[in-house]
Amino acid sequence: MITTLLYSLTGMVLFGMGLFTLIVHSHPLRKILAVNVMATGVFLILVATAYIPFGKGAIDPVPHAMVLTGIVVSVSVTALALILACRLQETSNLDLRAKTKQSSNTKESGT
Amino acid sequence: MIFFTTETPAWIVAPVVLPLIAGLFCFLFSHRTFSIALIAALLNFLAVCFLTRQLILFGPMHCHMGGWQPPLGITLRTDGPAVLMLLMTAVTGLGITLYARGYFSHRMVTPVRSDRHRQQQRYFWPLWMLLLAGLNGLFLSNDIFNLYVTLEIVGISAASLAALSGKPASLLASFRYLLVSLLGSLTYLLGVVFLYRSCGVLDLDLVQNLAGDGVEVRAALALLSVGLMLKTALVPLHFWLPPAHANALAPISVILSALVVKGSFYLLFRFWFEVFASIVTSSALNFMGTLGAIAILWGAIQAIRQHRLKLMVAYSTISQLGYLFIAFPLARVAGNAQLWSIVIFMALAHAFAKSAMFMAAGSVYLHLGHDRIKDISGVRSSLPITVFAYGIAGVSLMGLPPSGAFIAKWMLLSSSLASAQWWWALVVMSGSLLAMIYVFRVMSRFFVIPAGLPPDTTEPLSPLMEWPSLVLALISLFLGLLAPWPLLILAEGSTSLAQVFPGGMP
Amino acid sequence: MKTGKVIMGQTRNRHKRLDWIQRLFLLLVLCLTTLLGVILCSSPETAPGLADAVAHLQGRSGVESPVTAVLLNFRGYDTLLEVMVLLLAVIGAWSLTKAPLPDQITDISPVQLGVVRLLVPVMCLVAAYLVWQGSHLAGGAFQGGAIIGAAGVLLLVSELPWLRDIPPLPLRIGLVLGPLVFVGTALFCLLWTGNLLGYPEGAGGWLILLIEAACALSIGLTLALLFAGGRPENELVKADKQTDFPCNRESL
Amino acid sequence: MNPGQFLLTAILLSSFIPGIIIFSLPEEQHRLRTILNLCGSIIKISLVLVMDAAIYYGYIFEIRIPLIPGVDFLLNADPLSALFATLSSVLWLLTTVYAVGYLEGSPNRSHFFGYFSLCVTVTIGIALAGNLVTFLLFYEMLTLTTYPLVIHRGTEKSLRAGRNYLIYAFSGGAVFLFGVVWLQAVVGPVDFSATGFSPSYLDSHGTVLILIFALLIIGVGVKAALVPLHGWLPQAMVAPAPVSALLHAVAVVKAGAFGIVRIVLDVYGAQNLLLLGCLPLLTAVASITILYGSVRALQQDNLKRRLAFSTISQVSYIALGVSLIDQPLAVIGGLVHLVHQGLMKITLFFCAGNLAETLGIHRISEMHGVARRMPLTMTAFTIGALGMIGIPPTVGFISKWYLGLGGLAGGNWWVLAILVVSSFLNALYFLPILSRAWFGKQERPWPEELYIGRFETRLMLLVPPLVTAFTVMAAGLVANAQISPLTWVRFIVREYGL
Amino acid sequence: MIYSILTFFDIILVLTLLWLGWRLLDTEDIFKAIVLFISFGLLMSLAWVRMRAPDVALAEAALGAGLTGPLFLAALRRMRRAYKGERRLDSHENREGDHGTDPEQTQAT
Repeated sequence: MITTLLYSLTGMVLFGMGLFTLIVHSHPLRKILAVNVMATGVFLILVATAYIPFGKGAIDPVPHAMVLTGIVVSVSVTALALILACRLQETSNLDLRAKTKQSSNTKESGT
Repeated sequence: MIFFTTETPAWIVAPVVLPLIAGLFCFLFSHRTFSIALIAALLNFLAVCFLTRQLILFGPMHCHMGGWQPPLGITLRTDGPAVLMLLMTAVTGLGITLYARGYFSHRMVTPVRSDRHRQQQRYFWPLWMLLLAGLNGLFLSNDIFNLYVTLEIVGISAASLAALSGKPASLLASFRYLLVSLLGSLTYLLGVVFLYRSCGVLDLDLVQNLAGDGVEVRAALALLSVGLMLKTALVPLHFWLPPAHANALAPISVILSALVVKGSFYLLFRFWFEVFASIVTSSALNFMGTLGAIAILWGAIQAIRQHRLKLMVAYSTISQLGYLFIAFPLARVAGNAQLWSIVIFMALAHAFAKSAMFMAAGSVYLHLGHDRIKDISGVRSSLPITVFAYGIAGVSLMGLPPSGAFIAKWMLLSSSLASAQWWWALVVMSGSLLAMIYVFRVMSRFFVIPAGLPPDTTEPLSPLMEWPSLVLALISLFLGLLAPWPLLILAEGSTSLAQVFPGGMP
Repeated sequence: MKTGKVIMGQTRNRHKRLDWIQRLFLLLVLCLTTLLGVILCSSPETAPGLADAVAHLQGRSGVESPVTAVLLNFRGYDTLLEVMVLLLAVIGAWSLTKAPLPDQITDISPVQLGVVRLLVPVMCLVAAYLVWQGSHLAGGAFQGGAIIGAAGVLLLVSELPWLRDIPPLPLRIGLVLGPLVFVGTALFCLLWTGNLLGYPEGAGGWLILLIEAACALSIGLTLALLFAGGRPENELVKADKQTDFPCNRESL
Repeated sequence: MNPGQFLLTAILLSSFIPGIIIFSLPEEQHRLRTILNLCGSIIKISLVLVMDAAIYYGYIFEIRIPLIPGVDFLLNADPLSALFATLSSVLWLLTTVYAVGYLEGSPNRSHFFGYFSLCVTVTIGIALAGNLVTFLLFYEMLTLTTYPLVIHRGTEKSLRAGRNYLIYAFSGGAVFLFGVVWLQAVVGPVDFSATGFSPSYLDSHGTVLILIFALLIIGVGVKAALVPLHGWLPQAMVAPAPVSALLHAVAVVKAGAFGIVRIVLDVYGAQNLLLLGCLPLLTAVASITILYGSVRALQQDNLKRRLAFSTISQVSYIALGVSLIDQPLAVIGGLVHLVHQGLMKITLFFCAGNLAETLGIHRISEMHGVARRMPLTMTAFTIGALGMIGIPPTVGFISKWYLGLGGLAGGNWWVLAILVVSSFLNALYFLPILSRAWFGKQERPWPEELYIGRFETRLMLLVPPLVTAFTVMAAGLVANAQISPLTWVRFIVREYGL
Repeated sequence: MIYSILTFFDIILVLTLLWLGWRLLDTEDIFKAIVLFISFGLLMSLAWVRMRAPDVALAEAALGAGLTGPLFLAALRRMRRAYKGERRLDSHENREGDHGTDPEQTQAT
């Protein structure tokens, strides 16, 4: 009981910390890190919910399966977001180059 | 060996599995991807038609994946709203597939950057097919965690698609989109966790039965809603939408604006008025309605202020999504059936009209090489069908009769007047007028006869780029006259809304 | 340039001082977290969950490990979609960019090379064992796939050009193999028993193992390719020599 | 589908299908386009005449398609529909002929004629609408189909006019929609009927019903150019002359006026309105519009602007007539003016268009002695103008006569006063034009002599105004004949049992 | 007794997790943050074991720490390289751009 609560609250705090960082920090890697921490927080609550001390019965495997799914999803998204961030960094200077080259032919880039 | 009959519920999986396989093959093979996608889109359409027929003949269907009953297994089910959303996706999807073909082959003709264009075309098809599978799965799934996975599929493929143009602006928008989508999913997942804590089940029917009105369930609903609102871009959380939608390639803008936002909205609506209907309070409904009202006005005003056509259309999406939420506070008066019809009509009409409009905007962009509203004069004579489609789509967005949006607005107005909440009616009317301004601000530029001769530089657009938008616009316009059919499907599906499942353990 | 600034600029703003809107947001997040925490504490009694249901049906699943039973049998549909998420990440990554080439070809010490040569087969063995073990203990396709992926990463880090040596089609086949086997099995079951992923009586264990083996391979490949950071050089063979931005060709 | 439903559908399709085909025709297919247009309008007129006869003998036409509960798409032809439909279809034929001549050699003609045909389809739809929802549907469509015509020239000025037109029309449409929904929320679904809705709602919802009446009248009043809502009409005169004819005589303004008639007679019904007592409001607005329009017309030098203000004034006779609903004679005067005003105004606009197209004359100050150069056109113009003033034997006199009689019969002497003042003002702004044209001496060369040929202008421009001018005279001379607008209006009023 | 020892262990573990989480989100140096993230992931897998979720623990160790960490590091390296390219460009052609800010305060490694 206490253990469940303890870990659940930890998960909650991790979620909050991640959320704050996600919005306040502007570095893309930091944002992605924050999302990962948030996800870990959510998973922690979920697994803690299923936790039963030894000898008190079988553990519910469904949350574990859900967390496994969640981890895989989060890794995939993280990888994609990282590549996107790299690409963004790479194009920003290329775009600058292109712009300075043909400054007459600029198009309005969106907000 | 099992023999399938028309009554077999297992047909339900077709709209998910078909595009899924198509997506895999589109990725695997580098040639004939369009043919694979087109066949999949056609088969998907046929499958959805079949499901519709099945629904009308035999009522709602439940299909247990792997034969495992809830609470353990995952259930897919069809009911009226789900089938209508599937139909919307299938029809729009067919149009998008054709349009994208025209779009990419037109771009391939141009010699500059053909490398990049080939790359875009190469990866568009698998991403789009998987997105389609995810969306169909989302509309069909009856399992709250499975919905999370489908949301992720939709989110990731949508973000990848949004980045496909490779321009820095679209990369930035897409990065933001991906993060927002992730944030939304995580918030949603936290809601699922809260729900699982208090109910211990994942099947929506069981959740509906087991969820009391405890504070934990309320918190879960709040979290689920916030997550989905983020993905739906309801107004304070809308910031990511316009750049992502406007900077994407044209067929992708269509997908994002017409379909993707509808998925999360559909879920949100289902949660509020089906699964958790018993714990939703009036003040919460009013709150959502207020947000919707702000969205209508704010989005429309922003749309009027834009200088670029695609941005304008994107802001118009924000405004139009507001209409979906303004229906919430009328739930108490209008009743569930009426509410579903309002929302479904609005969603359908918007999907068709917005896809037509984005297609038209994309064609104009491709034709002129830009989409600055002040310089688009003279397009009327070179792209008559596109301009026509744009106009009809605009009419539909304004909610003029006989469009589907008109039916929705009619029901909105009559229920708000019947319940003496006339302020919602006022917002709806002013939203229509603002929509008129932004639609015709562009429309009138189309009609300007340019002073000099237009530079006749570009290739003529392929008919695949013009006709799908016109057909979709016409569907959206005449949806109002076809209203009895959606209503029939909705009525068939409504039994599932009341259907009670035996709860507890098997 | 707006984008550059957004990415790399402003990184230190927050460290200096929180401006008022950030403070407001801090307050908001604090309130939210506290509220949700209080809700968690106020209802410590969690619902029984599905443990009994799983235990009840475990025997019919064909595997002994309950988690594997849930993942690949009871809720196999979730996992099917999840495998698609992984594949989507790869497609998304490939659509964005080519894999960057290494900075410069450095000489790898023979010791390192030897270690890698030794380690990689061992890791593959471990992965196979994990997949095999998944049916009754902790482990399974994801864990095994992760190990394979780690092996791939190791090879990439050692700058062994294995990625370039695989022709594009087999590479794609490798990526799609897991999902395809999964869907194929699901459809086979659909035809056989009338249920998507409804394994025929008694065949569950073998089919699950088949799916897991194929998926582990694909997942490993997927993860390694995600690490590589884009599509391989020889994907999209017909590509022109001229790139969009000639100034920075190597990073495209 | 019974023959009646078939006939209604055919009437709508007879202009819709040519319109769609014309859209897809290449720009150069002049001949085919003209043939399509003419065939369509001739077929339409024949079908409408068949329908008129059937209505006269009591045949009931109805197409009802339920959309959602409480909202039906309903087409229903009654004598009033027949009046408007006949007017529109006949004038459409003439306007088409005129437009073919007028637009010779100008760009984007396939669009123009496409929208033109759609516009008439929609107008007929308005005539045939059997309930407020259907009316609203076609009413909004009318705005949409006329907008491209208004901005057809594509100049900044026409864009501005078009924008104003849209804002006015759609705001009106929004108010109208609001009123319709509200009315339905109060009294349930209302189909047009001779008695209006059940009077049982009057006690409980009296005030609300008055408010709704105001909303509905404002909604249609925008198109009917009732006074505070008339701003778009004078601006819209930048459109080509056939479009002006369409706006002023065939479709738009007429649709507004027709809407007022429908709301008064068929939605609320005479009895309900008399009980509610809100008609004096309409009477007052109509009277103000009549006088205001005439006064403003006096100040205009631009010929089409003067005609536009004249329209504002004249159309309100219709509203004035039906607002005196307890006097059958006044109602007859109002209703028959629906036709008469259309005939006269279309003549005037045709002539104004001829002047502009042939000699480049846009201003009244340029018209000195123009009658000597274009005697036939000016004859037609004169007949139209005299009709507007109300000189017997033109049709204008008939309308005013009945209106005046109705006013007197109800003891409303001020109606007569308004008529007299208005006629005086009409004379004041028309007679100088006539005297200048006929008796003035040409002082300077014509601004821009665009056409020199055998006739005074192109034949296709000349025939339509002559035909309409002839009708203006003829319908006035034989007003009491078996077949005349007046007879038909009497038939209508008899049907309403007033 | 065992109960209290376990609880003590729990509290230590939780506090460490929170501290690591806080440090990794707050530390100025991205590289350090990533290293912290990897150790955070490893510690998490300890927590999963404690929660009797060995499958999750394995997955976390392999995926969460073992693969995500290197992914971040690779991305950081790539971004820095791109950024340097940008700097180079800046100094060559365009000095008025406002790119001059360093990505991180401290250049680790």
